[in-house]
Amino acid sequence: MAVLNFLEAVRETLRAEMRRDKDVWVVGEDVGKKGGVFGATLGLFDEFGDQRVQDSPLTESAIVGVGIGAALYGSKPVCEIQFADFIFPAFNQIISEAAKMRYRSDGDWTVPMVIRAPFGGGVHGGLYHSQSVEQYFTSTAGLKVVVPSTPYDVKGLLAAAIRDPDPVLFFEHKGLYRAIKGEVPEGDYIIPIGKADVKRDGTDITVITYGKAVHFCLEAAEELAKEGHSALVLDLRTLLPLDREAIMTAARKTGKVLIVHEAGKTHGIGAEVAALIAEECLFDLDAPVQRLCGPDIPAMPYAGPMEKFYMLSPEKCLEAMRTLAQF
Amino acid sequence: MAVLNFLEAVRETLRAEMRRDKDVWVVGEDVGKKGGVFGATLGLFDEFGDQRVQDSPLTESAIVGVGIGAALYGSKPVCEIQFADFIFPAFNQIISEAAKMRYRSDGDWTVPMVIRAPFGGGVHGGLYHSQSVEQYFTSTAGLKVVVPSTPYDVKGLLAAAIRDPDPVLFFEHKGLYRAIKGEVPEGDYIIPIGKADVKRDGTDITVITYGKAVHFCLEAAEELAKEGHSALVLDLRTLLPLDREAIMTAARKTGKVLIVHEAGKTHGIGAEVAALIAEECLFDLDAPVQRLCGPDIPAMPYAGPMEKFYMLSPEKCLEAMRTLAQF
Amino acid sequence: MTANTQARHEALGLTRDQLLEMYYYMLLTRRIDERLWLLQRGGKIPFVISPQGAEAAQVGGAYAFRRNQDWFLPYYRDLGINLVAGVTPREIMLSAFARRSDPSSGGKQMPNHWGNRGANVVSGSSPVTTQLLHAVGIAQASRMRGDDVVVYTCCGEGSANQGDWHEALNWAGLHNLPVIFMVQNNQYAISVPLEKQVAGGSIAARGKGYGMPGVQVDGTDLLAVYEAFKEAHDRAMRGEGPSLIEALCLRITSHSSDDDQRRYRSAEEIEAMKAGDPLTKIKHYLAEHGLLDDAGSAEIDVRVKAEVDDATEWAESQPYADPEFALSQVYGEG
Amino acid sequence: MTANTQARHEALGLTRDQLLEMYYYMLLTRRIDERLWLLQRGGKIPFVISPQGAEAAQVGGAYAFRRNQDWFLPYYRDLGINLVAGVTPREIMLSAFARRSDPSSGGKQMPNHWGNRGANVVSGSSPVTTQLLHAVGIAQASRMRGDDVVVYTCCGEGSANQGDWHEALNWAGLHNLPVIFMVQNNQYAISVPLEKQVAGGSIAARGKGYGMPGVQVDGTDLLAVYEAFKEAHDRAMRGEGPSLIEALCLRITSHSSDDDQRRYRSAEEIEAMKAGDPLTKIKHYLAEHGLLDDAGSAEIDVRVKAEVDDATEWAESQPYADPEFALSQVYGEG
Ligand SMILES: Cc1ncc(C[n+]2csc(CCOP(=O)(O)OP(=O)(O)O)c2C)c(N)n1
Ligand SMILES: Cc1ncc(C[n+]2csc(CCOP(=O)(O)OP(=O)(O)O)c2C)c(N)n1
Ligand SMILES: [Mg+2]
Ligand SMILES: [Mg+2]
Repeated sequence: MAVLNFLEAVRETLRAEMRRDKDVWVVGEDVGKKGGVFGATLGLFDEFGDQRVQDSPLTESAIVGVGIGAALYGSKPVCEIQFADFIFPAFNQIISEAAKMRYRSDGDWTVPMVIRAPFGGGVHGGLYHSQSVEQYFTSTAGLKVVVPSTPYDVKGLLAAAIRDPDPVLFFEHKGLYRAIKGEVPEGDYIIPIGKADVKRDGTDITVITYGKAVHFCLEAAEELAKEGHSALVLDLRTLLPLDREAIMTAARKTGKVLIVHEAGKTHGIGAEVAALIAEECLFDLDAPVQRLCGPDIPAMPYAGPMEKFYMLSPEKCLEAMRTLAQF
Repeated sequence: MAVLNFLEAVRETLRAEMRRDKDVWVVGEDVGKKGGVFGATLGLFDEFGDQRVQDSPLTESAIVGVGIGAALYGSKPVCEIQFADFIFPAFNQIISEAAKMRYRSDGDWTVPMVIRAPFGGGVHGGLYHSQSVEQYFTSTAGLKVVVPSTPYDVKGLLAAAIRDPDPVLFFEHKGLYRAIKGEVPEGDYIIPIGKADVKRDGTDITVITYGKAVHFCLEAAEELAKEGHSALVLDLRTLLPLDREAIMTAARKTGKVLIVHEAGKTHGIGAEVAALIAEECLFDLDAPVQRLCGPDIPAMPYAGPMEKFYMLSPEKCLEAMRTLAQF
Repeated sequence: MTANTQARHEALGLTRDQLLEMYYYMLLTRRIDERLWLLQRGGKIPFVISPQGAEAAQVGGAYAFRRNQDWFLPYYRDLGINLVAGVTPREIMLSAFARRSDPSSGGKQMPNHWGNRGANVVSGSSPVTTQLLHAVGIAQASRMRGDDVVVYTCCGEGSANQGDWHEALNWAGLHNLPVIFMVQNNQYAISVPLEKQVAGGSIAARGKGYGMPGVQVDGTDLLAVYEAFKEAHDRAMRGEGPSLIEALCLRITSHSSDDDQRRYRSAEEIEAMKAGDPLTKIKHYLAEHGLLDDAGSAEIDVRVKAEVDDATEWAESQPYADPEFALSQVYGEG
Repeated sequence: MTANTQARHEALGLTRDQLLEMYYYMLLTRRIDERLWLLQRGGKIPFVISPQGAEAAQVGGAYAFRRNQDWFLPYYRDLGINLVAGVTPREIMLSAFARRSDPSSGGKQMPNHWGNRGANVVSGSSPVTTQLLHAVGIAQASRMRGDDVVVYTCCGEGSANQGDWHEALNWAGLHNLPVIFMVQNNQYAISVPLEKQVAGGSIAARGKGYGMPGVQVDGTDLLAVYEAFKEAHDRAMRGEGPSLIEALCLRITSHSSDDDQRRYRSAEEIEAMKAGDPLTKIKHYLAEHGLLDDAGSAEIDVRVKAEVDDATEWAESQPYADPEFALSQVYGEG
């Protein structure tokens, strides 16, 4: 058992999977000698060489498109998009090709590929280095979308993603990279994609969240407990396919649901979670389904005060949780 | 007052706007001599010439990107994407540039542009000529997303879109082009973007829908009336920004809501509508919020029986409406 | 022909049998397509998009590849490529009729969106030029495994202006990958003519900017195409990297069954294409060189017709997938 | 220099005053950037990305354009372009400090994401090469209105491999638009060297494939750059269409304040750049031609320093926008 930070968990899982399966390779901008702009692939170039840790040209559509081709041939590319904000040039390859390949070929051709991308704000990144982009992908069946929140989850979920037979988008909140440390077992393990995780059990309110917000909500839940309210915190972990059962169970348990995410509220992930609850658990509810999310603006601004205004925080979570608990 | 079909309403509105404002021009694949693959621009080339009705090369990112540039200079491009399925190569230009220009420049630079695209299935188009793509755009503040359902609405909404100071995505269900005719007043009028429309008033259930499904629901509502249940049919018309007031009013009126759209259910437009209702109208509800949508598959299949299986129909709508009415 | 001048096909190392086989494939390509138009006009299938005018480019190109070893990422007109790669007329017809046993997609995809695992023909989509990047990825992965594979991929001249086209050629050039990029330049992208698509007018001229040869060839001349591809294929096998081949083709039909080219092409222009018909040209060559007499020609006609008849009838009699098949193959088994 | 040989700047029609102004802008560019690094190291601003090694390319290029008439769509290193276009040091500093009165964005955008309505500098984003298409659209719209406008746009050599780059050059070529595409080739895209970015190694070689001149120029040589741009600008004004100019530059600093180039460049390689520093070169030229003596040089140094000091102090003292300003300018007033 080692204590790793979130970024180290990414790197060590990549290393372990590359050692385990020689078909696994990494490709993206600056992943080679530099080891990635965040250091996620640091040292892998020395161990695996310039083919398996491949610097790509500055072309996201090609990173994904070449990855798809390689996957069609049977190899297992792990594509890195330098910032999630730069995934849009590859959107056509992801939506039209990766997501539809198995379906359109009746299973003859498949795309066992992972696309990793750091996302999220609060790092002085401005509009184009702060976005949450998960909601652009979750309406596309054929894709899987995973967002881990702890080093332990990173390892189990990234290993599962790499071994998955279908394309998996793996979004890493860059605000967690160095901020979050945790125990990571040394041996091989998998966390199944499509399963949510109760990160804290509780009885009064249910908080459904993912990514960095998990930590804010857990911190807020501690505070809330001191005020006498018990919060269940469900970490979705996978956004597509959603763990419908876990959501319904958690919602029914307390009858009061708050959904929290950093991405903008309207037409965000929380919308589907709330809709599912409104469809399946209506008569178990004791309060309107609440959402605490980023504001509906084009992207996160740069200047400190505005960035802070955008970002979630334990305080903002606590306030929303308290209001719901007192409803 | 003339009776036009849906396609003619598009064409005549383009013509009127181009006559009205010489800064308005049309650009896209085959929009010139051929008049567009569906004929939306037929005859405009002869009237306005090859600059204002401009055949583009086969490059969607450029159609939108050049359109953005032209809009920055003060002209008003109406970009045609030949099929909505082919809008993805332009995704980066739409999300990163068009949507964020006003915001990021503090209003100094703006993109008064329209992007028209035919969408939707039931026309033997298979995976890549049938998709509904609206849900890919609705989480991006800065954009507006409009989906008209009648020739009357086409004229008022397309004129509004062209005169709008911000980028508007205008999605036309290609299954309506020749199938739907209607009265269109000859004079100039505008239908405000952001306003939903009660297409049929009713008291027992509320059906919230848009696009081609509006017609299925209206037909089903006629049948349902014969069975003694009165359905209110709300046509959203604009998906971003949503008409929250109209949705809440319609939901509260009957307490029973069914949301209908052709696009896949999970993380679709209906999710936000349901979430809004679960957040704002929970105690007015007499039944779970229902959704009748396309299946959660990568896209619509081609062979007749599978395509039919995918598509909505008056019968499918009637069944869902009847079940809700009887709840 | 004088006795001591080597015929062009001989100079290229092609035997009479090989040449006749190429002719057979060209004819088969044409006749299948003609049948598809009939079926479409008769309401039996909704859609046709045609290789007519590109048969020499396709068959001449494909013939330089190794069946069951090389890989193919064709575009929607590439019927001839598929046939030479080993896809059968029955399989083509199954996909035209969208039947359950269509090997491309079980009827999920439109016709001409081929895919055939057995023949190394990779599943294709509609958005143009996405497959060029897949071709590059396949070349890269096969090289990593040490496999001896050359990859064919193709698109039209209009499509060659898409961003993915640029990114694919650049990537292949960087890694010196064994990919042959063909552009079938038939002067039109639906209604938009070459001069509104390709700045400067030459696709081949772009090769240099990616550090690879860019060759323009008469795509109606079977042997010229074969020669260009043979050379490119040899280069690829020698590890000398990718090639770009622009084949000047004709588009004899309208863009597809949804189009009417008389709206944007003059009657004279359409008429003028007859003279350049690649089938006429190869027939002329065969006759000129005494390689195929009338009887032999009629025999091939009969054989091709029988195959097309058989494929059509058989495929039409096959069942559709059940409606619920629409829900299948979204995800694999973990 | 011999008396009867015309100096290079004179041959180009540049007066001494003009040349000194160009030198001033180069120095201003360098000094502002150096100050930004100090501010970043001191924790006053979070981020710097640098024009060092490209000052000659930027100032020489920009100098061929007409201020307040031509349009500019620069990339993040193009500080020199902005200054010559008329953006003031104070405005630059406002954006570095992300203050409310930053003319680019009111503090919403990162530094170097310039936009300046008054100077015809169009708002830029981070995803590379999107602005090339905007440049083309601006050229197209201005021509439709009959306006006399030439458009500058630029990116790095790594970025020139993006799809949008291809689509932009092709479109400009098709319509013969007055756009000058510069690529500042500094041999690296963050850590990825030219040979892993540009197949064939030459951006200029791509011009031909778009029917436009592709010119490679020493981007550390102010006058060579000016000459290439002047010619391209003249061509554009004569209606002869777009040009592609590849300027070979240096990247003296790390990619940005988030990068450390010692991880992927040798110490010798980094050291070797000093010899080619464009500022050293132009100073040498000025001295050699007796255009600037030590006193004159010191005077410019003082003037530039005073401007940088003033801009820094003033900008730092300006207020941030209120937090709720984050909600502004999502949509306009219908
Ligand atoms: C990305 C994309 N945009 C638009 C289309 C619609 N479309 C299909 S074929 C075609 C023209 C293709 O022309 P060209 O590349 O010259 O090939 P050709 O059909 O002439 O062989 C168009 C515009 C498409 N399939 N994909
Ligand atoms: C689409 C996109 N992908 C990735 C990035 C991240 N990024 C910023 S600058 C850069 C390297 C650019 O290199 P080059 O084009 O050579 O310009 P230079 O910085 O060397 O001047 C990268 C990868 C980006 N800004 N946009
Ligand atoms: Mg063509
Ligand atoms: Mg560079």
